Amino acid sequence: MDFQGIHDRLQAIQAPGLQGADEPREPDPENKKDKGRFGDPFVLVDAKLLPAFLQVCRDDERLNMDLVADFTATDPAKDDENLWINVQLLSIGQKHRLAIKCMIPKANAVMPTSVPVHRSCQWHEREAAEMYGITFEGHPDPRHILLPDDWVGFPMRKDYEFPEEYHGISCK
Amino acid sequence: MTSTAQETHEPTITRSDEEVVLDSGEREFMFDVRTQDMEVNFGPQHPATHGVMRILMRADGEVCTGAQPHLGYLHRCAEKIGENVEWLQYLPYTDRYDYLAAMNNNLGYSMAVEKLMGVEIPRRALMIRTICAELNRIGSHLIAFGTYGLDLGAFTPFLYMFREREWMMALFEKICGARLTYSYIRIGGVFNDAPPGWLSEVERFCDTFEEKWKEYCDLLMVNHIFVKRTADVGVIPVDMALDFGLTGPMLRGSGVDFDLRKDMPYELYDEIWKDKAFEIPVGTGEKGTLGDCWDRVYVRVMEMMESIKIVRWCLAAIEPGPVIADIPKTLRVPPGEAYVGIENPRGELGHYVVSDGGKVGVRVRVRGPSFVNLAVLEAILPGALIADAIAIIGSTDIVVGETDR
Amino acid sequence: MLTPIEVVEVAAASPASAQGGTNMLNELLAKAPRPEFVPDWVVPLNAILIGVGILVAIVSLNAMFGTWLERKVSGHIQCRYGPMRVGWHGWLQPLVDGVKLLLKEDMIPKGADRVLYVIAPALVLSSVLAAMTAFPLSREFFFADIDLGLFFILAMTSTTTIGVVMAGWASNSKWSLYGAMREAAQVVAYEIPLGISLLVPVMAAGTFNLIEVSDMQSGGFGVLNWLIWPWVNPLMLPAFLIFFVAILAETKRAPFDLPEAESELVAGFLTEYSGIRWSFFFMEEYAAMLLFCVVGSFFFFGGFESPLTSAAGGMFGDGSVLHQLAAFTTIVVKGFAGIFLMMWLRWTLPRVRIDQIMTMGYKYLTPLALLCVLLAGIWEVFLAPYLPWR
Amino acid sequence: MGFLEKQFQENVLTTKVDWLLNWCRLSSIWPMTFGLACCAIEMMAVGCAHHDIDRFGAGAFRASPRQADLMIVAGTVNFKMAERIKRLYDQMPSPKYVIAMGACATGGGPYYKFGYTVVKGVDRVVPVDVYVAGCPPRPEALLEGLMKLQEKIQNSSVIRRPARTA
Repeated sequence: MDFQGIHDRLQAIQAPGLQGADEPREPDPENKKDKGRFGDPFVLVDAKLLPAFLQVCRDDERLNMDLVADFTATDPAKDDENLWINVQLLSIGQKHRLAIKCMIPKANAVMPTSVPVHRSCQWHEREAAEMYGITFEGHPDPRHILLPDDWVGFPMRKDYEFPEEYHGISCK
Repeated sequence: MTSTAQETHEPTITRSDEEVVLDSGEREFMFDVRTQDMEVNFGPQHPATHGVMRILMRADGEVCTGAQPHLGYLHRCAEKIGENVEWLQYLPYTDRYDYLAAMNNNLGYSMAVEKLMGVEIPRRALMIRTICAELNRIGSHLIAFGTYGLDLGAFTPFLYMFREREWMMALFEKICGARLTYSYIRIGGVFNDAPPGWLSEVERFCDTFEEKWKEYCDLLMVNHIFVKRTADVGVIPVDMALDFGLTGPMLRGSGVDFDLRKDMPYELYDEIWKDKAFEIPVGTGEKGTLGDCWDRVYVRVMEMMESIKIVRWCLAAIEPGPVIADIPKTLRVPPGEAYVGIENPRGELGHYVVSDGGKVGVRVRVRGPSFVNLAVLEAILPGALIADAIAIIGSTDIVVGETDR
Repeated sequence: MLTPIEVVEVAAASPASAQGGTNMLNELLAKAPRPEFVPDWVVPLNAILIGVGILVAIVSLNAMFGTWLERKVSGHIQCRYGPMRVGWHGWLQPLVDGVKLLLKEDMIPKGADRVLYVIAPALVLSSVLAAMTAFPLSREFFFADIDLGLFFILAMTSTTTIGVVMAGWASNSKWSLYGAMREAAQVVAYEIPLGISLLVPVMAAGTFNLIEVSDMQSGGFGVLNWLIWPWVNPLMLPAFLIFFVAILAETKRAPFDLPEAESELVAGFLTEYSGIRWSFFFMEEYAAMLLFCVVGSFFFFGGFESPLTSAAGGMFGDGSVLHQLAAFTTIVVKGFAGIFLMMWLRWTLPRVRIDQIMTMGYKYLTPLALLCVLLAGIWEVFLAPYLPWR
Repeated sequence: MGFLEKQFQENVLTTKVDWLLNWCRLSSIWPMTFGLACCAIEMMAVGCAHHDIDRFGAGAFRASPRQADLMIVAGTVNFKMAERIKRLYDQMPSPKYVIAMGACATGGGPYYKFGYTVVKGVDRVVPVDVYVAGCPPRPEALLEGLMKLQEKIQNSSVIRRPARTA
C-alpha cells in the first residue's frame, strides 16, 4: 500500500490518536520564502495514544505493521517548544512503511511507553529518554543505556552545553 | 571480586527440568539441583563480546539464568555530530559506526540525503555503488563468520577468511585509497571512477572467492563439532523476532523471507531481482530447530555467494559514463525529512534525516541494526550454557560501533 | 624449581629402580672414583639428584620446544610464518619468552588465597615431574623401572587436577573458578576411559612395565610387532582411538580445552596468573602432552622399537650406546609425532561444549572402552593362542 | 627482578646484561586481546596472515591482562570505558607498555569537537609509550609502532641505575 492507502485505512478504522497527515509538496512559486517540503510523508499522532495507535497498526490485517523499525526523538530547534517523536513502522507481510510523528512539549516531556506493544521499543525509548529527557511512563527498565549512569544533562537537546570534566578527566 | 559460589547451599531438588513462564513473561528455569546464582561479567574487555560490550550474566553453575547487556562503552555521539557538521562532512562519520560495512553506511546516508534533494544518480555510479556495497557485505560476513568460528574455538578459519578480506580491502584501496573507512559513495554518486583494470580484478576476486567459499563451508559449516555447538542453540521464533524488531540475517535465520533488496528494492536491486540474478537465503532449520544459531550463520554464508552473483551481474552490465551527479560543493539540502532503510549486512540500516534547508542538518538519526538485534539477547540467553551464550552472542553478529554510535 | 613433594616422590620411586633394573646412572656413579670419607649411601642420593636435574631439564626443554613448535605449526597451518626474528626461524623465541616471564612483576591478586595461589603451580609441575620418573629414556637408561609404571603415571598425572582446582579456587576470580570446575569434571570423566582403554594393550602385553612392553614388541624389523596392528589384536585400534581422545581431554588440548577456553572464560583457571607462575602451568601442559604421547607410543606403537633401533641393534649389538641412542631418538620422535597430531587438531577444530564432553566421556567412551576390554580379553584367551603368527 | 633492579653501576658487564634482558623483553611483547573500535579490525589484520605480527614475537594475544605486556588501545575511548581501561592497565604486571593506535586514542580524532563523551586521548587516563597515527592506521603503521616500542625498550635500563639527569 502507498501512503495514501495507509492513511485512508487508518481513517477508516478510526485509529486512536490520528491527528492528520503531512505530505511533501513543491515550493510555492509565488512565495519566494517558501522552500516547500521534501522527503517522506508521515502521519501525526497524539503522543498520549501512541501505544494504542501502534497496536492498531499491528493488529489490523491490512496494515499489518509488525515491526517497529525505528523509534526516536528529534529536537527541531533551540527555540522550538516541542520535541518530536519519530516512529518508523515496517510491514513484513505487506511490504510497506509508515512514518509517524508525535509532538510532545519540552516543558513536560512525558508520554506512555510502547514496550507492551513492541518490545523492540524498549531500548529505543531508553535511548530517547536519556538523550532528550523524555519520561516514558511505565517503562520496565528506565535506566541510561548509552551514557554513564551519573551523566548530567540531555546531550541531544539543542541547548545542551558540553561538560567541562567528567570524573576527573578533562574534556577540553 | 568475591565469588558467591563459595558459600554452600542446600540443593533444592525439583521434579524435572522444565521451563516455567511467569505471568510477566519472564522465563524461569528449573533444574535438578539449584545452587546460588553467581553474577559474572562478560566484558567490556572479553574476547567474545566482539568489541566493548558488557553482558552482566546471572549463572547457576554453567547455566545462565539471566542476562543484561550494558552498552555505551563506545558511545561516540555520532548523532550529535550530525547536527553540527555539514551534510558532506558527516559522510566520514558514517564509515565509523559500522566499521565492517562502511560502504553500506555511506550508501544509506547518501541515499537519505539524495531522497531529500531528489537528484538523479548516473547509472554507472549505481553500478559501482552496488558492486562496492556487495563486496563489503562479503567482507563483513567474512568477519562475522570468522569470528564466530573464533568464538567456538576454531582459530584457523578466521585467518583464512582474513586472507580473502585482505584482498577485498586491497580492491577498495585501489578504488578509493582507504582500507576500512572509505567515504567513497558520495551524495550524488561515487567519488571517482574505478581505475583501469579494477573491474577485471573484481572478476578475478569473484572467481577465487567461490573456490575458497567451499573451503570455508567444509571447515566450519558442516564440521560436526560446529553443528553440534550451534544447532538447537539460541532459537529465536518468528514472533519473538518480529516483536524485537530483528532484521537482516537474524530475521531470515528465523525463516522469514524478507530482504529489503527484494521486497522494498532500492537503486538497481529491482532490476537485478527481476533478472533473477540472486535469491534470498532463508533459514530452514536443516540441522536443528528453525531460528537457531546454525541457521543464522547459514544465512550469512549463503548470502556471500548471492553477493558474488550480484557483483557478477553488475560487472556484466556496467557501461562507461559519468559517476557523479552535478551537485554543489556546499550542499544546501531542501527542507523536509526522509527515512531510508537499506539492507546492511546486519539488517536494516535506517537513516532518518531532517533538514531545514540549511547547510547543516537538524537531525541525523541512525537506526543501527546491531542495536536492535542485540536486545534479543536478554530474551534468549536465559537457559543457555555459558558456552552457548558465547555462541549466541557471536551469532547475533553485532558491531559495537553501531550499537553505541 | 624443586619442591619437597617432588623429592619425596622421586625418592619413593627410585628404590624400585635400584632393585628392578640396571640403572645406568647408578652404575656409572658407583664406578666413578670418590674420596674415602664419602659414605656409600651418597651414591644413590647423588643419582637421585642428578636424575631430578635431568627430569627438570627434559620438562623445560620440552616446554620450550613445544611452544616453539606450537607457534610454528599454528603459523604454517594459518598461512603465516610464526616467530621469525629471534634466531633461525625464531628458535630462540621460547627462551626470550621465558626470560621475559621471569622478569615480569610477581603479582598475587588482592583477595587471593596467597598460600594456595603459590603452591598450585608447584604442585602441578611436581606431579607431572613425578610421573616423568617412570618414563624410560632408553632400555638401559631410566630413572625408575617400576613394575606398575603405567599405574604410577596415571596416578601421578591425575594429581595435576588438584593443583588446577587449587589454582582456580585460590585466584578468587569467577572465570578461574569456572575453569577449575570444568577441569575437575573433565579430567575425572576421562580418566576412566583412559585407564580402561590402556587395559587392552596391557592385556596383550601382560605387563604394566613400560620397558617390558617395549621389549615385547621387538622383532619384525621393529615395525611388524607393534601392538596397534590388527594381526596382533584387532581391538587395539579402537582402544587407541579412545585413548587418544581421552589424552586430548586429559591434557586440556583442543577441542577439549574448556578449562582455559579463551573465548569463553578469558583464560580459565589461568586468568589471574602471570609471569613465571603462569609458565609453570604451560610447562605442565607440554610435559603432560609428551608423557601421554610417550605412553601411547609404548603401549600401541612399539616403544623403543623402530627400524632405526633394530638396525642399530643389529649393527652395533644390543645394549650398545648407539643402540640406546637410537631407542631414545625413536621414542622422542614418536612422542613429538603425537604432539604434532594434537597441535594439528587444535588448530583445526572448534571447541566442544562442557555437557557434550561429559556425555561423550561417560555415555560413549567408557562403555566402548569396556567393550573393547571384554572383546580383547576374549581374543587373547580364545583366539590368539591359535594364530599361526603368534 | 626485585632486589636486583636498578642496583648496579653502569659498566661493561651491566650494560651487556641489560642489553640481553632488554632484547628478551622486546622480542616477546605479548599484546592483550583488546579492541575498542574500527582500529581493532586493523589490529586483527596485523595478527593475520598478510602482516603477521607473530614474526616479531608479538603474536601471542592474551585475553587476560595478567599475562599481557602490551595494551594496544585500538579505538575511541569514552568516559564509560576510560575507567575500565585504567583498571585493565592496573591489572597488567609491569613492565607494561601502551600503544595508542589511531587518531581517537591519540587525541580524540574526529570526535574531538562534538563528542561529548569522548576522552580526548587515552593519555589522559594511562601513560602511553607509542602513538600511531592514522584513522585507522594501516597494519604496517601498527607494526612500525611496535618497532618504535622495541627501540624504546632497548634503551631502558633493567639492572643499571638510570643515568642521573643534571
